Amino acid sequence: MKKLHRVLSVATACALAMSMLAGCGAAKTTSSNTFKIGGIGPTSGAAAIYGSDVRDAIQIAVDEINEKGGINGYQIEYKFEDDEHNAEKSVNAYNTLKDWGMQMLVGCVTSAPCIAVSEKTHDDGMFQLTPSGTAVNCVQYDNAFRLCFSDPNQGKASAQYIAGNAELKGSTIAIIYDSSTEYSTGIHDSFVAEAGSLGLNIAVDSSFTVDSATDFSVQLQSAKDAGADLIFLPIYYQEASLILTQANTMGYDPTFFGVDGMDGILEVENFDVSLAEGVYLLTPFSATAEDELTVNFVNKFKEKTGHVPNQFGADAYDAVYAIKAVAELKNVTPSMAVSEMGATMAAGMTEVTLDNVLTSPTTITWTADGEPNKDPRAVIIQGGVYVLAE
Amino acid sequence: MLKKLSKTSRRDYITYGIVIAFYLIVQLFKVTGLLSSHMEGLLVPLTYYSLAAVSLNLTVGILGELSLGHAGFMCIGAFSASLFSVYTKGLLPGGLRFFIALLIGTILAAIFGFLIGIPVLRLKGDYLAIVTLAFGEIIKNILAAVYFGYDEAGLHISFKSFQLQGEGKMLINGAMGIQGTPTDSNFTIAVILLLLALVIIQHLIGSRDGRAIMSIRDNRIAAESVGINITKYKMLAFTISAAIAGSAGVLFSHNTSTLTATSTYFGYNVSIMILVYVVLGGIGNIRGSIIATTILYALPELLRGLNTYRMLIYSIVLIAIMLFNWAPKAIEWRKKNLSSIKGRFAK
Amino acid sequence: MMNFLTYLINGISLGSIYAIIALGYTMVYGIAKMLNFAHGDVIMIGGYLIYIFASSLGLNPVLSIVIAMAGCTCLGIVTEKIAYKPLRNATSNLAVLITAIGVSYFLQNFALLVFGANPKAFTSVVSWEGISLAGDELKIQGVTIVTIVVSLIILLVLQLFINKTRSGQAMLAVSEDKGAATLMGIDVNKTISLTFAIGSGLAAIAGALLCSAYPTITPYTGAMPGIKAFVAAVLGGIGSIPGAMIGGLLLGVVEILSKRYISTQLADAIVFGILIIILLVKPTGLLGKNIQEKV
Amino acid sequence: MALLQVDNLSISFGGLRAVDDFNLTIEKGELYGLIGPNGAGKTTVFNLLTGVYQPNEGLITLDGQNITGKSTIEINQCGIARTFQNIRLFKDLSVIDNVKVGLHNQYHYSFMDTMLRTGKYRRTEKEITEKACALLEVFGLQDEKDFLSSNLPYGKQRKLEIARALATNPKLLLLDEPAAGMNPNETGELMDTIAFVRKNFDMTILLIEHDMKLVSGICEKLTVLNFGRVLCQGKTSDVLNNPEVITAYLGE
Repeated sequence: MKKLHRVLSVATACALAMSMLAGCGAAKTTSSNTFKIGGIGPTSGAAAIYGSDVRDAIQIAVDEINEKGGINGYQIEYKFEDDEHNAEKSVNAYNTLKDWGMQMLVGCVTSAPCIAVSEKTHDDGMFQLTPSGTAVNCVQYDNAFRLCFSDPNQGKASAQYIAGNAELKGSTIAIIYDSSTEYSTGIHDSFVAEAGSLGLNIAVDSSFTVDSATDFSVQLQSAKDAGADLIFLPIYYQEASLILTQANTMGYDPTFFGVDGMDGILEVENFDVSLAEGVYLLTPFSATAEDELTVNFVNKFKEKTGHVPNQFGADAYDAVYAIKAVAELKNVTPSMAVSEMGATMAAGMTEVTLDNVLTSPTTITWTADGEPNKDPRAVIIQGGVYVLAE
Repeated sequence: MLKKLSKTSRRDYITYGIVIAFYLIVQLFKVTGLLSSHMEGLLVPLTYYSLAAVSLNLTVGILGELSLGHAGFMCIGAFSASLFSVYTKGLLPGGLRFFIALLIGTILAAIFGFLIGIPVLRLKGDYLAIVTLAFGEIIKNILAAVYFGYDEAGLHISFKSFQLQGEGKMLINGAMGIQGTPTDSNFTIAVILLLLALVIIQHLIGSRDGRAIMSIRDNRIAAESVGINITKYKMLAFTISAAIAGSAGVLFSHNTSTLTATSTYFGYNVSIMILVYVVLGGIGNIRGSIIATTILYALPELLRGLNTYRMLIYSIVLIAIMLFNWAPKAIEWRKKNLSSIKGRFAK
Repeated sequence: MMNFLTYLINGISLGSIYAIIALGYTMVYGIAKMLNFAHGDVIMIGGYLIYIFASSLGLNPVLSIVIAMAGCTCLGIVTEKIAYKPLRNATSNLAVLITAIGVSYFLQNFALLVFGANPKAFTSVVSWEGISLAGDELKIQGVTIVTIVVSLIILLVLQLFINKTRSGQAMLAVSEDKGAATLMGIDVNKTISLTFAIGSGLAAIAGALLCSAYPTITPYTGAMPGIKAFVAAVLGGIGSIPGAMIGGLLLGVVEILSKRYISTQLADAIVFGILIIILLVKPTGLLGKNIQEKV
Repeated sequence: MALLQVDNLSISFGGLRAVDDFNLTIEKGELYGLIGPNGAGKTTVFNLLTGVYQPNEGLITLDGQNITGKSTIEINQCGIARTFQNIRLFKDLSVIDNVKVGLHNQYHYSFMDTMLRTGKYRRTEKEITEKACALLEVFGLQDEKDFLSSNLPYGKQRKLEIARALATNPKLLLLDEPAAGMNPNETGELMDTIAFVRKNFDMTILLIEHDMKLVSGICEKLTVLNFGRVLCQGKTSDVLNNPEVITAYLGE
């Protein structure tokens, strides 16, 4: 009996192993009539919100382009894979997409997976455009570009903005950052360095980790004790919304200054937006902007998902259009080999000027090292909407 | 020929056989181009989690103590080996570099296993489990907070970020961990390591040391009464287990270029995930650990098509398998029905 | 000094939440001898239930908590019946640990599907602003006071329940010796169900307090507090109700103070370090019974 | 010189003197019985002799060597092996492996020999297996050697425990109620086995037993324990006819 059971289990295991090896191997078909664009990001796990927004925004852009005749007359096929914000799973997702026949990658959404996957796209010569991988190393190879600001850029720009703003420059500054993410640490480090050379007064520099991202009483209390009247928050809006709420309950009312991760705070379900009154943020995207492009995108996004997009979605939307622009500029066709397409696209990225975009007031161009040139905008939240700050 | 071997050696050889057969089948698929990139990418993770599961099974199944901190040993192996590889990148040839990195990671994990074992193994049952969990979390927490680099002034280590002076390199950059580990792991090396670990564990089980370890598991008081040195053998098993987990960590860190000490990779939930593999494969059944790891690691990947439902389905499958395998009533049912099938075959 | 007091009170408040969660762990462990890894996720479900009723439907907060308690109680009983009870006499007690992990995965991913990954801001169930002492130097928030008071009440009620009622005595008997309890005519299954019911009901209260003190809720809200509370229960001596209380308070205070005075990044390492030291000195926790094996 | 000399042994648990001023002398080759009503402290004496408990007072000398205060492991290596009242086998190990664990300290090879399965490993393992088989044969367990020990019937489990204890090559064997739970047939068989072991292994045996038939049948000397104190000591026939002993056993 025991033996039989064992034989059975081994047999099942073998069958499973065989089927998984064989089953997926056959799927490798490349059609030369359509572009195959893949996306990777977390759609489950704690970071799922970023990935889901990117997934849906790409879909919107792809649908729009297909409706208007595609890229160079070719339709786009699009597939998105979950990576749970885990570098290892991200590589698995990349391989899955490769089996599907992916030719260009919009991803990954988060930095650590993005770096891991960039090693693979580099090996394959595949064109990679990350909408939101902010860490420096995300675009260390020639084939990889990003649409968002890099972390050091944001930190530096924030410090410069504060130093140049008449109301803010004399402030006593406290920083609360997430030491367990590269995003936050990267901005924090460059902010501190730049602030030092600009002579800003940083009184308290405190951090939290992803495992302790709910209780900010200690950080806020020490900021308050140090008399800080400006709190720099290089973090995402989820934690920021908590910090604003907790500061309010303890009766502490400094000026808050955020970066692009702060965008989305007004849409946190059930969040009391009056708490965000007077918050500064440097962001490339504002969902409340009234230009036609933004309104169109936000409406479509809302219709699809039921909520307002944040900058991740906007970045992803622009990324698809950047691919379209470059592919048209360089006459890229789906029949090209992946690495050939990658090299052509990479060359085109440094030549293209993308205008009419969601995430920059003017245009976006790229340097050869993969960084975008665009201007951050500073906005203040007033009456529940973003108002351009001076 | 197998008939001549004793029952235990036969069992051992079947286990090696399964691993080697799997390896050969994979190679065959690879050569004929049938192996998808997705599956190829899963091979190394599969192997290092198998390694981790086998190592945990040594602690849980053979020594009989519940450890929830094995990811911590993986973390130590991963970080120490990566540190070495990044430091010597360009100085040493790839093969030699990886070999030394592997030794460093394994030995350092063994040392930590030994040091942690001294206090931990005095505790019993669930208390031991929670303390191993605590050690695992501490290791992860400290490695996520530490900055380590060198420059012209020498080596620097700190819990605060700092600027390097002149020529130098940041090796561990706080939460950002270690960047740019050469991807030296590959399936062949991973399988060789797995076979090596199997040889070590199965040879151990078939020896007087192994019997002593299992006697402690079955009845500590009786083991003492026949003169078994409890502390020595507990430490031996725990240290070997930590070393193997460390080597799994080395494979891990040399499979992807970024290494961060976050919960995703080294938290208690990873230790628990490995424990799930061990329990589903059968406590004390080394071969079962490998098979269960293969199936369970691949399952969420195979369910990719189902997208949002896949983790939900995974959890339901997990509960169902546990109930089917372990519930006394299910076992009874299985006995009844499977034996009738067997009876039919016999006729 | 006032600063220190503020941190101390915050620590006690956090510790009280850990304590309430730890009570659930400890009771279930004492009686079913299982580590219920899904307990933290029951808290999360409780939080979402309150969110739906109080924040979305605008029901009275107290009524919402009562509904959430009922919901969590049902959830606790149902999971026990489906996932844990069949494994009660399994040959290894690891089996039920793994199904508990399965249940934890299930609840998290279920919440992810239903509520989405986006965090929701939680409206505190305590609208009282709190009190100011020492001429505004020392402010204590309402939710802090309520948390501490509620946890004390729960502790007292539980102690009374266990020592003064038949069901409570039955629980004690089952936790001492399941076999003997059966012989004495105690319905073990019913007692275990009752324990799960109480533990899960407490989880709903913990969810309300946790989400009010740190006003956000995601599918993963329960995971970390769950594990910390588990540590607290072990620290106090698992199976001991006053032990869970002391363990929770100690953990909360140590966490907040080490965050303030040592390092925010290493606070968790310090908390776990203290657990290790205490267990090395007292291998069964602060109030745990030291059971010597009979030879 | 006596093989085992126990002087003034005492231990208390929380104020209760479980064993009080216990004295015992066993000569080499004797088969000695320790009897007494339930709760008299017999097993506690065994636990003191084997180092499970440390005595508050007293001196234990084995073969001229002071073993007071030594650990269980050391005492086993000095030459005392025991069985348990509630059988303690290695339940997930095979019958033969249970005996092999008993042989642990008789045969040695290094960790490297284990890992490389050297010639020394193979030779030594062969010797171990042969020795274990020989021991199993004495107890008639050779046919069940590959069974899981927990699958053995009760009587054979008792025998296996004795075989395992003997495997450690002791000078003195302590048997804690070896006949407990056995039917008269099995008890008879056990008596033969004990006699056989004593003769062929030249063994000194101290046993705790309730079965008076067994005690009077094989023991040469007896010590009667009551409330932790020695009630009576001497030749079996003398002790069993002692009125105090009869009172203690039968009550007033």
